[in-house]
Amino acid sequence: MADLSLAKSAAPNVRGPSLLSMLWRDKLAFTSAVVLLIIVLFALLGPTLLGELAGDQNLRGRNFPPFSFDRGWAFVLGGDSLGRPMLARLVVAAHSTMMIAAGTVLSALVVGAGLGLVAGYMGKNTSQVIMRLADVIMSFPSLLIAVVVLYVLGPSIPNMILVLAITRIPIYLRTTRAEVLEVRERMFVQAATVMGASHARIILRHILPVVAPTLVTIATLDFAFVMLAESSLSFLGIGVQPPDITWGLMVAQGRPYLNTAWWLAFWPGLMIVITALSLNLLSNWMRIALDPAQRWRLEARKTKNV
Amino acid sequence: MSEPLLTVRNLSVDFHTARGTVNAVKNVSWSVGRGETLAILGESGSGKSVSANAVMNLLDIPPAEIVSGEIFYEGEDLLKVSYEKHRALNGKKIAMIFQDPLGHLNPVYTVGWQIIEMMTAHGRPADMARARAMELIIRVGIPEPEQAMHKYPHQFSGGQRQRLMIAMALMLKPDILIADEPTTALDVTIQAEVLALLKELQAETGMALVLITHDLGVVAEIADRVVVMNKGEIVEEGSVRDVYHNAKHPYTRKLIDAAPGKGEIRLLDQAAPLLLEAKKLCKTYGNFAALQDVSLTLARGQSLAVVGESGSGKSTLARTLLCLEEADSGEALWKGRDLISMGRSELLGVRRQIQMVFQDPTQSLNPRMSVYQLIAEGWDIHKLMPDRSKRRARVIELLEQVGLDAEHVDRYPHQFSGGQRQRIAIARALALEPELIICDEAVSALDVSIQAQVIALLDDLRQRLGISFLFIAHDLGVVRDFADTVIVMKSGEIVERGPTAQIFDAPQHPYTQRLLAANLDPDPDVQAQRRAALIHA
Amino acid sequence: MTKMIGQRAIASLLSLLGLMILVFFLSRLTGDPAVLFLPIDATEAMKQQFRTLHGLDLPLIEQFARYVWDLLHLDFGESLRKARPAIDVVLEAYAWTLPLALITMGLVVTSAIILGSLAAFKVGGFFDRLVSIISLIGASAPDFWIAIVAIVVFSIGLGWVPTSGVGTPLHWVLPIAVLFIRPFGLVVQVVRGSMISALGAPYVKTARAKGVKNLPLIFVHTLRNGMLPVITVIGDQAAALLNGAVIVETIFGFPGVGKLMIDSILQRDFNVVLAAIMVTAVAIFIMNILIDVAYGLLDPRIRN
Amino acid sequence: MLLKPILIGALLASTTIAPALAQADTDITVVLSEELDLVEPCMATRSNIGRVVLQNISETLTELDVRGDKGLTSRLAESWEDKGDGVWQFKLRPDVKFSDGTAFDAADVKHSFDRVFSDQITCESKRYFADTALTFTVVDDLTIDIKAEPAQPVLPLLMSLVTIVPSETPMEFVRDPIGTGPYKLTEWTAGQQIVLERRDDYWGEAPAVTKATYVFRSEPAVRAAMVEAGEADIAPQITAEVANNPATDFSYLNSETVYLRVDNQDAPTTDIRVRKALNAAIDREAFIGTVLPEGTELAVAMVPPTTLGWNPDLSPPAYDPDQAKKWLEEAKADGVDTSLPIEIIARTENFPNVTEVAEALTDMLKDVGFNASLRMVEVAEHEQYYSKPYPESTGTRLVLAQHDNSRGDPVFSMFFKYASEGTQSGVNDPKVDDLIARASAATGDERAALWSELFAYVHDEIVADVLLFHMVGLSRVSERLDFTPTIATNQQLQLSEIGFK
Repeated sequence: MADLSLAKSAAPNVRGPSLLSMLWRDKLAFTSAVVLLIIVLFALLGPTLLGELAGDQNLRGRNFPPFSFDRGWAFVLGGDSLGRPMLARLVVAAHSTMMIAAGTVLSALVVGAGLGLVAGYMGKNTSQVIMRLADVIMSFPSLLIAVVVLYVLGPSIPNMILVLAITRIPIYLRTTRAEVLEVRERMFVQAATVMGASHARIILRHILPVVAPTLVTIATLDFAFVMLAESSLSFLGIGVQPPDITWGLMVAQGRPYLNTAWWLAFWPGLMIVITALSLNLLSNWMRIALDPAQRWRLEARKTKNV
Repeated sequence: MSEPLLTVRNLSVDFHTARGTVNAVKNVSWSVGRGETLAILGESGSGKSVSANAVMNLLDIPPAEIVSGEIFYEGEDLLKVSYEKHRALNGKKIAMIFQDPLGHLNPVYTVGWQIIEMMTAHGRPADMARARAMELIIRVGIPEPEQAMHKYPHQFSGGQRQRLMIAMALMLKPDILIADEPTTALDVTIQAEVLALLKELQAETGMALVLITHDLGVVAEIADRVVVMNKGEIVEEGSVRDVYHNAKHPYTRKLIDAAPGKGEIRLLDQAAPLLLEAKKLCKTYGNFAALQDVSLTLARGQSLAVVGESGSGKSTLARTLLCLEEADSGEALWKGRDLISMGRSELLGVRRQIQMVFQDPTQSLNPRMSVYQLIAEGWDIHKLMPDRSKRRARVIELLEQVGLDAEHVDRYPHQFSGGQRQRIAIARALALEPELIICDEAVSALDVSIQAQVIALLDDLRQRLGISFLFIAHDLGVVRDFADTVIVMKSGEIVERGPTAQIFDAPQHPYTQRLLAANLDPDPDVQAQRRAALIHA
Repeated sequence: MTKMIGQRAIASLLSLLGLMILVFFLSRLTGDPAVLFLPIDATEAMKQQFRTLHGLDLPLIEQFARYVWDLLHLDFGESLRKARPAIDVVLEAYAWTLPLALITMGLVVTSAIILGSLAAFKVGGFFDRLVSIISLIGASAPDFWIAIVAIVVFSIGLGWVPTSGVGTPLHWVLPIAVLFIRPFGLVVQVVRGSMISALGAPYVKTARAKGVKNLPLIFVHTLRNGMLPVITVIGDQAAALLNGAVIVETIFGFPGVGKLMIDSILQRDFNVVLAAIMVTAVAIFIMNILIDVAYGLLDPRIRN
Repeated sequence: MLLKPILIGALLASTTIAPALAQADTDITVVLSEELDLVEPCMATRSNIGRVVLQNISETLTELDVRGDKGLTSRLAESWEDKGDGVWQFKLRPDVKFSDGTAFDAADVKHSFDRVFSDQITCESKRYFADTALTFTVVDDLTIDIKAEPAQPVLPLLMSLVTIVPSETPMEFVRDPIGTGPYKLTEWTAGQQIVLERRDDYWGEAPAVTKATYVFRSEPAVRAAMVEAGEADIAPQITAEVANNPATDFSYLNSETVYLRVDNQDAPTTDIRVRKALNAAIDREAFIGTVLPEGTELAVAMVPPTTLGWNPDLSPPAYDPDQAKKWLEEAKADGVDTSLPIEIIARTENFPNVTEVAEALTDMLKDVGFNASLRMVEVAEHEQYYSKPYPESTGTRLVLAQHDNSRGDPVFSMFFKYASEGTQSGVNDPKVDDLIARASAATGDERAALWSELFAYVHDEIVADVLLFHMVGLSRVSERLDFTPTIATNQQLQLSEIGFK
């Protein structure tokens, strides 16, 4: 009889280097991961630490230019149109921004993927109904949803998530269904059927894990999309409303000052770009790192160095 | 041997992979002359295709890296010529055909377009190419050649696709044709035809043929010389007959010994109780009759083989017996109870008793589940072994039963070789202590040496545990070694049935006879005799 | 093929009906158009008069029945704000949106395919990284921001193009350029991903063994296969454009359907909203059918 | 395909970038912030329509002089007199022709009013005659008697709000308005532009502008950029942030007044000390030159200073946070629950920087101890809070709103905003009701005095609301034009007032 503990310790060796060390090796992906970590920390701690500072108005000291320490570190990125420190506001806004983006992406993912799994796995009729529903959502203008929800329910963050999530459902639904149609024909799904596995088990244990990487990739791409969509709604006056702040709202509000105080719209815009870029780079890396057939691309560098 | 046309000298190629650098081939040298057929024989992972790919400049660099070596053709080292020059040689002077012609033909273009492109890509006028393509399509025996030009690859059968590939390769009358496992995916009768075609064409054009294969029978049938590869190195080299009869290297010996179809034929135990009985099963898809009045019986502890070529309905039979497909009519009785009309919960109980091992373990094992999860899943489904603490020990026990180690328990399928994966699939089937295991081409994707081991394992399980087997296969050698009874299927019908010895020694139906005749024997002398007999007939 | 289109058309008609019911009732949840049409200090009697004139005082279900009845006579009702047939207003706007969407998508598809394919051919190379980073930055910058900066730079600073409006072909340059960026960023990524896997397919090996040159290898042999997953994404992006490019239309004063839609929603001009959504939906359904046809054209295996 | 002409066009045009529309020196382009849904004369009191239609296409009987101090002047009516008993007689200008060639007479005036009061068409100007019944008697072609019940002392002023259309005009919204004005509509491409061209047979002096093209851009930066790039000549309603060129950018009081409507019947603002505290908590001066443009004036009344009866003795409440806190404490000591939530309701896009203003207001109220919060809403929702019946709430709501009165008389404001029956009123005070009733019925100096008294009472005695600012409009005008925007530019843009340098 072999020793169990030995069997466990042997496993990583065959799997090759750990993900973390592979991440460290790809500097671009590593930087992205660190940036995202910082943004998540901002989102979690920002309002508690800097909430007070970010709301501190000073009308006469508005549009304070950046890169000056005259008014303390908080003003290093300048002050906004009400004289509030940009840096503090950016950090605090990370909270709502991340809430909305993550909330939207997650709920659209769960609902869309759920429906997609059912549509792909179940018979033709169920599938038809769900796909036509997706058509309806796709041709239903998000703006109307936004106005309906905001008018009937009010402009709160959960409602923003609701608005944006509804519009993002079809993409997950379609992708999931397409993948499921392919995956369910695979041999291991038949193998599970032969063993007597229930539909739920086949969907959740066998099909979902195979579809998941694609969904995660779309979700990361969507993250940026949602931040921008939220910003666009703010531009049209039907998005997040003060006193809540998001980067998207800050960009929309800073737009009139493009000539006179560029930093009002520039920094939050830059944050959106950085977040989107980091997510995409990391997800590109993850797609390769988690795919055994592609991993050598990350590996090759190492073997040359050693 | 005449002046060599193509010479590979001391070629070493490394692959950089996630698990470190792999020396794919080490100091490989071979050459081939005009009109000669060289076989490169080896099992999967032996590096037999690497040198051919290097000749064609098809290696992906990176991850591949050519460490050393030379490839001489017409006095030039192909590893040193410019990309453009190498490209101009490909197809024109050296052509290549592949295993799996479905994947290797572009699915979205007509075969006519693809064949013609072989010439237009090298600057020949399109009308000339069209005429030549027609000529070759007729030559390789495609029916209705005019229409065939406008069809897409998926509209042809496997054998036809390989013929089309050959036609394409021969468009510019190349000096050398490299064939990478050209018949592996084909039925035996088709394989024989394709090999015969290759031989004829070689005789007509005088080209050199480099044949990469894992099948000793193919080597015996067609090759003049053979190099045997193992783990990236050439272990044996010589004329086919010489190597077969006087193999020096132990690996070659092992390979030759592992070839199936040479053991004792087993005798049937008539007394065993009946387990499964099918009565007049019928199943049609549209106009296509997949099963017509198929009846069979299987007793406890016995193994029943179903043989037939692709499209004969043998897989549909398995799927119908497993209730994956619903039969149009007929009965399938499991211990006297009809499976087809059975209720859900009763069927769930039967599902535990009948297990299946699929052809390709790469696909039948969920890549995202560990070995432990794969094997234990059945217990979750059937609510067995509620004491989870004992499960692990039982999984290890099963792994050891199929010849794997305890330390494999937390690994994932992609970390195993093909043979090991099939063992995991068998362990998974055994976990539910079934009474019947249906094997759908369970060993046909495996290398011969592994194949022999798996067959031995199954045989052992049958004897020790009294499990019955329904064994679906197209490889007659394997069937001969394992089955008690054989059913031969063609176009959804059973054309012949009987004890194994009867089928092999005195086949009645012409189709059975044809199957047996097309089966290639690893012994070049035996194969030469068969060929002679076929020509006579 | 014809049968497939027929079936899809029927299914789409059902979707259209569902969409209409949904929009009809949802939009009426959002308040009283009389309040918005009339000034804040209008009397209740005036508001009532407005409602009576437009049948807004009837029970909701009766309003709906009337709407459906009119619709069956191809009458989409009159715009509450513009005193014109709603469908005229919408079709006028569509005459602008459609070419804008088509030209933009045409440019997006062509350039994304070329750049994405070339990037995929040498994965991880300089060109690949350059295309990735530029497209990602482009795709994650807020479009109204780009639009205003573009006006400041190209219209005022350099004087190359007019700031806004329509009239000459030059007027189209900035709106198209701004609209182009985001779908381009996305499609280029998808093309790249799809082409990477397509370039690994066995038939590519065959083509290389045939001695096919690199450009035909990428753009003839691989592209048609690699396009299949891309089409879905292109469809999604085109649908978004057909829905109207609200921001770009708003900033550039482009008289498209997006601007019309948001204005009508904000003013509760229900008939225009409904007509606009239905016309858009028809356009999107047609596009979806075209996509399925395109699949069939690209891939002979799914033609039947 | 479609791409080709564009590229060719781009090549051709890249050498000669001219403004989009080739125009004569006396042609101008006006870029407005919102598109016109209608070009309907009876809707001319809606500002976006008025800017194009009023006095350009269609004229009124009387006109209020906003450039000088002539008060009400004649337009289509040459003179008018009060005949007593609520009857006013108007003498019409002779030899006036509509743009379709028909002559203007008293029947046209009657028909124009019939149209306004018709129940087949929703004309906006009807609202000015809400409680007044008018009877029209055509005396002769050029004389008409108008009788108002009850008597309407400002009837001639009201005549400046109703445009005159020919008697053939149908009882529905028209798309080809016919008027007596110096211009006629020659092109209307929905979504793109409206073109007015000068009439040769206009009765008055021929204006300098021969042709005016109106285009629509909602983004202020784009409007300003268009004038800068020479694509447009006048861009009303730009924002302070883009108005950075003193040579072209004009600021002017635009007749809008921003205030916080306070519900005096709702706790805690029932208590006058709480209302005083609200007023004292706000540092009004801090807004000016920051989030609001320079030139913005502090408001002491609902109407701008150019209005009849405006009270020069009133002064804005001083910014005194300590005093505000004190008042709050006093109120609290007397049992007023000052911790009740106070929600400020503001409308997005109401005026430039409304969000900043609302945020700053909220912050200032919080600073002195109010439990204040901000809620930004869309126009339709704002309307629900602004007009009666007000929705229930814990605590109270302060509605940030903007009121426009460029008509010269407070009657258009005071009833709605302060009378106990007024639809947007937060006041229920018999003295206020009485003053409004008396002032509305009075004429001349008495009228002015009564309005003055009302302003003082509302502002100082009952502290009915939080009056904030008289707003400033900013317009960019091309340097080739000789034109100064006025307080009326919000409502109308008379092309005849535009000259060339």
